[in-house]
Amino acid sequence: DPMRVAFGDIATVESLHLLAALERAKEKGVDVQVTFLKSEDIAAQAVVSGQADIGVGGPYALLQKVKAPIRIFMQLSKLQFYPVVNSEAYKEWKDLDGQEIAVHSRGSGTEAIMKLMADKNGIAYSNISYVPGAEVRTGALLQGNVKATIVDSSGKRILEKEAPGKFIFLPLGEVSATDEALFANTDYLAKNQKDIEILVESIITTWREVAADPKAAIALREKYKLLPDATPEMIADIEPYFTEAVATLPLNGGGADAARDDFDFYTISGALEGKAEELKVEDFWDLTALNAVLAKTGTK
Amino acid sequence: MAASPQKVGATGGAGSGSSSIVETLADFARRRKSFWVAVSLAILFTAWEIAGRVPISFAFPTFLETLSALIEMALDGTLLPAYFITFQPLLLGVAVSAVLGIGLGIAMGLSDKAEWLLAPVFIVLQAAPMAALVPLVTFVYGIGLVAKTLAVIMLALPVIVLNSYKAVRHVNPSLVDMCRSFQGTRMQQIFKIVIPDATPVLFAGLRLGIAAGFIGVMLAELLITPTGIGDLITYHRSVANYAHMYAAVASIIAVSTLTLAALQYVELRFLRPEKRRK
Amino acid sequence: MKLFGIKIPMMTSLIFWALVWEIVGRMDVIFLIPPMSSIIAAGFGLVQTGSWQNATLITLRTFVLGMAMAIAVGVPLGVAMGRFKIVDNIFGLWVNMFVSAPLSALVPVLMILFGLGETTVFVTVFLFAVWIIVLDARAGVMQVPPSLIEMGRCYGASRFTIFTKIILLSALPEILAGIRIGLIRGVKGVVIGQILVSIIGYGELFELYSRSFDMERFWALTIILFAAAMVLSAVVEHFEKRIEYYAGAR
Amino acid sequence: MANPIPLRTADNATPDAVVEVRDICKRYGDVEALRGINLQFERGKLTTLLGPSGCGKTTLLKIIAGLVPATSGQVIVNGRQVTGPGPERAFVFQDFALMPWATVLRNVAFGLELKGMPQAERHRIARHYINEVGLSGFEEKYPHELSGGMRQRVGIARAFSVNADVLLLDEPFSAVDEQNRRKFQEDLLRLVDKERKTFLFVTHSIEEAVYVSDRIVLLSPRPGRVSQIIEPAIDRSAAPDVIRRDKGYLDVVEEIWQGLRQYAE
Amino acid sequence: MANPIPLRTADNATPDAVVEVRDICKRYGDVEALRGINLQFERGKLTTLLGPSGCGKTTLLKIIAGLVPATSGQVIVNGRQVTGPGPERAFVFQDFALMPWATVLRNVAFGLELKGMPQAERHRIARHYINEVGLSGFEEKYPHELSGGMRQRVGIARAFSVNADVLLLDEPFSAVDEQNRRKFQEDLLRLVDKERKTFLFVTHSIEEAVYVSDRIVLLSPRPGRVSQIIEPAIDRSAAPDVIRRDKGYLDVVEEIWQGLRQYAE
Ligand SMILES: Nc1ncnc2c1ncn2[C@@H]1O[C@H](COP(=O)(O)OP(=O)(O)OP(=O)(O)O)[C@@H](O)[C@H]1O
Ligand SMILES: Nc1ncnc2c1ncn2[C@@H]1O[C@H](COP(=O)(O)OP(=O)(O)OP(=O)(O)O)[C@@H](O)[C@H]1O
Ligand SMILES: [Mg+2]
Ligand SMILES: [Mg+2]
Repeated sequence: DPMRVAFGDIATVESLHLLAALERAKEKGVDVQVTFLKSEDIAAQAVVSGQADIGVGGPYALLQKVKAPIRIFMQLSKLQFYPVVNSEAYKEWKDLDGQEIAVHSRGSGTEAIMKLMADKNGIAYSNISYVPGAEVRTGALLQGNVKATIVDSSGKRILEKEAPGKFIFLPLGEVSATDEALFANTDYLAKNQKDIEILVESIITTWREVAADPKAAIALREKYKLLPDATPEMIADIEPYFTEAVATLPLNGGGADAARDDFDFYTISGALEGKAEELKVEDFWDLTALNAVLAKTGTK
Repeated sequence: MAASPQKVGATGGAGSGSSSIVETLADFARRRKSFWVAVSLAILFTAWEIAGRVPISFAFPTFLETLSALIEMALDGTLLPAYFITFQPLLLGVAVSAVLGIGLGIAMGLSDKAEWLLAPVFIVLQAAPMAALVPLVTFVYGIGLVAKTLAVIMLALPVIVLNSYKAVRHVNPSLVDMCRSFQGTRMQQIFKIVIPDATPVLFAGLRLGIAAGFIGVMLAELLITPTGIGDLITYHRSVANYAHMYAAVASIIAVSTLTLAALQYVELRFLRPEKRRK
Repeated sequence: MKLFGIKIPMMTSLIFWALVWEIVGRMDVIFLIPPMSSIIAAGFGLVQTGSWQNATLITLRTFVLGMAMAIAVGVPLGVAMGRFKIVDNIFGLWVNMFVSAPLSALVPVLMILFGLGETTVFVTVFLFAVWIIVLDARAGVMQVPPSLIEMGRCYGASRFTIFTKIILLSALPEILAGIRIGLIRGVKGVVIGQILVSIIGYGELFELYSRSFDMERFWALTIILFAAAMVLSAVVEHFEKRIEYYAGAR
Repeated sequence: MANPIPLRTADNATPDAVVEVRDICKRYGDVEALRGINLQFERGKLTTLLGPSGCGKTTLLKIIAGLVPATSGQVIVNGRQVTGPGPERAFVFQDFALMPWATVLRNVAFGLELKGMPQAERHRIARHYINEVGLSGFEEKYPHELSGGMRQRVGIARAFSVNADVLLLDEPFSAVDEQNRRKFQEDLLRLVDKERKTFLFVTHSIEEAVYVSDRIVLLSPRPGRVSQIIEPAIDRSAAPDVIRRDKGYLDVVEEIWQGLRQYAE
Repeated sequence: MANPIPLRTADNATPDAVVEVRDICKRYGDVEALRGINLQFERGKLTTLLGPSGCGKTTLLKIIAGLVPATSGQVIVNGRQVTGPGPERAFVFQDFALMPWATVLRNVAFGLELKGMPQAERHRIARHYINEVGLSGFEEKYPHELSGGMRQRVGIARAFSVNADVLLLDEPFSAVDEQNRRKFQEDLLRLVDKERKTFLFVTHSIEEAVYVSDRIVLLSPRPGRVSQIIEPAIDRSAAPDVIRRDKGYLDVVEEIWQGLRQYAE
């Protein structure tokens, strides 16, 4: 049986390293089959309903509620987002009191960050609108349709390039939480342990490679003929993107520490119910494969 | 099309006195369309319930779960505000499309130049998969009401324009000749003959436009930003409340069907005297 | 329209609009509207890329399968509804409901039932196209002049002969009209399916180009798709006209 | 009123009756269309049914054709009771009932095609009757390329080609324009004479009825009953214009008009 | 052929001509519909245009009405050249041209409504003519509630109510069934007599033409030309059934039939 992986997004530069890791897993004999879906929750739904084996995303809310036994088995990236405001309208966090902001989607990490910061700064938003896609929010900022939102690193770079000085990036304290992770049905994890381990190992080695040298991503693209129709602009974007993304790449696949950070973060954001201390790692994570691989590759 | 399963039950029960229930039902089936509506609804719901219980998938709730989710959403006050939000761009968009579309359609019907200039554009737009263009709206009009209204207009306007245009082109020519032969002015011709004669078709076009508008508003709420019913669908999906998600989907389909059926009733009842009685 | 006594075909106004587009594009009013000439240039580049050819293949495959299924199911169902009151009673509600229901809301549900990727898109195409085919086939069968059927009976035709030699042939123009509208709806379905659920084929390309603000390619792709929809319906319409010709003024 | 003696015979049992209608009643749900119809139709004669709109003329013709079942009563054709359509009866439809997708030749041969006759033979027969009704040269045309009158000729040729004994014609000329209709009536008389078949004819035109019929059955308004039977007894060997100014002819027309006038609005 | 003298007058310049048609030609693209028509229509008379289908009868009537422009030639009504529809001419349409959304009363008053006459007055006039055509009691009904014959009466009442000098009737009875048509013809004669207007009438029925007309213009097939003008000169004071068996009447019918027969298929 092929290993069916469901992405909650289309293939872009940002998923280049994951695509490369999947190619590596293929080389090692795992028949990986990738589907790109409209959004993360469709990917999660696909895993829940058994249409896909492995999902990509951060489905904490779903994990807590769904009847199906789904577990995260490795972290792919940590949240790295930049709250940003149009300098003509706002200058700092306090200015956002009683104002409207835009985030990715209900219960998403972006919403969590914005809520967390509102708490820290003692302000409240008048309304939160949901605009999926950091690119869309970036575009909306540039068009002036949105005055305050939160964007990703490539969005940040576009903003700095297109309109230097027009946007102010608001300070963010230490936030450590999962942005994207891999998850699967426990049943599937148990039955396909070997394949999962190959996958986890491929990802960890690739991550470490890219972290050591962001240029490696370019070489990987060429080696595996990924994103064949990428435009020159996209290709030019690879190196700067990964240079910045290195900070968010977990080199040890997250694990229990990441899980606990997530509990803290997502209980505050409201995606998870209950107290962070009372949540159990084993209700959300399956560490078997990750631990086996780390035993082999060592931790960094 | 007043689907009333309760009524069927009541009649079936009442008939059990003298004649047999079967006979009463058979008689009812012959006379009332609503009987068949009830039967086919019952078949679907049973099949759904069974499929949900099997279950086909964890993400596939049973009919009863969905129903209770629907009732829950209706009672806890999430459904009504959601519809309130969804209906804003829908009604706005349909209103704009109606005014603009009927105006343009009539202009195209009356003037060859307007026809030449505009008809091909709307023919292309109606045949084209507009869904692809909906995300573009965001770039220009952002994510608010304007963008969604525009999405509704994109889908509803071509339908309304083309139907109004056809309505005017198909106005009974001998009525127009009649008006001319009594020296009616061009304005009298348009307002006393062309528009009244086209009204039933204009209204039918409006109904189709509203159907397209429903599609448009759902696309907008699923593609631009999740609000209203679209938000209920995406949110409940993201937190795995599949019963609620199904309830939202089913309710929007039911609401649109009932709206369209009501409009059709109005159309037949008030606009087509010649079809009303027979 | 007539200009200087010469009849100008209606569709020529599209050329006029393309020119307007070109001018607006050159004035650089908004990045969404690049000049038509660069869109066309991008279109020629686009069709040579592997990803476009792949996407076209996938899109065509799901579209053709979905349409084939819609026709294979829609025509017999419509004919049965036209012939048998009981079938009409049972399916009438659903057909009338789905022909104008916002099926786009249903698409997220379809995935659960039909899986990821092409199957769901295939089902979406099917669902978008089938109802109108059913309705038109039904109308076609109901419109068969009763005297033609009585004529068949008079000359001793069996029910089967009447069905094949009279009813089906007589309903052919309506059936074809239904298929034509079904095709157009199917194109919409394939796009909606690809955009709303699985980002494959053209859906993926649309998403990619709009995210990277590659408007030339985006519009080139849109025009290719629009043109495909128009050409498809023109082909069926041509066929329809031939049938109408034989069927004469009914 | 001297020459033609309108016979008021409600029950004229002739031995040579090809079609016998016995006590036919017909109800459509709550509507009583026909009540107690008793009639005989003789071989080689043309009988016309005449009556106000909705009196059941079409219904009676269709009951005889076996297309519509009677509520009570029997129809006997050639001594056998009718239970459905049969090869000894052929119907000519008001709206022609031609298949728009088939050529004149195939339309005319359709009755034979249904019988399973080989193509060559049925085309030979069809061509014969196409020629008979004056349409030779139009074999490969489609119905929409013909005028109303020509289309009805195709319908008649089709009815002839199956060689039925009884031809049932329901307002065959009503969709034909007035001037061609006159010509058609003359052609019909020629065909009746030549083919020696039994014709049952429905029309609304009194002149037409009197001009073409051996016998006219007047029906009363719904529920249709036989109100009068008239035998014009006109000398058909005379030229058409002589017939049309024959006193007997005019008397019969006038008599029928006076009888029907009460039913007009 | 003694009594009625059919006058063959291609150019009978009468001083009292209300309508004069001079050298009218009409082409529709490649189709030549009318060629060189010269006619005069006298006040208070009913003239019928008769001819094979497609010969341009409707076209000629619409040119006179000013609804269709002639390719060449002139139409003069009451001494003034026609350039479009005018208040002295009213048209009665074959398909009635009633507004389905308006009551009988509003339909009849529509011509006056367009002129801007106040409601009370136009309703008074409309009621008068509704009564005249025998429809009183139906004022508040809608067209779909009426029979074909009644609908055509509404059309005629509407034409009368604008008090035009010339009434142009294009096959007004063709959608009315045969028996009611006869009755209608008698009513029309009564109205012609009473209203003293000029009627131009198109029909396909020879009997109808001869029965109602003072003068019959026979047109040849396309391109339509005047082939013959016949004045039946029938004594209209006689009872309808007497007229219908009048020798003169029958002779004219026969003569016209012989003239048109060549054009029938
Ligand atoms: N299938 C039917 N169902 C119900 N009623 C019917 C049906 N067919 C005919 N009728 C009714 O039966 C009566 C006789 O109809 P039929 O068509 O035989 O009259 P007709 O004499 O042929 O009339 P016409 O001169 O208008 O053709 C009419 O009142 C008609 O409404
Ligand atoms: N609008 C038009 N465009 C092109 N040709 C036309 C038009 N109207 C009429 N014709 C043609 O002009 C000729 C005369 O038409 P017209 O309708 O005047 O004939 P008619 O004598 O009234 O026929 P009928 O007896 O069938 O009513 C016909 O050959 C017809 O095809
Ligand atoms: Mg009949
Ligand atoms: Mg005409």
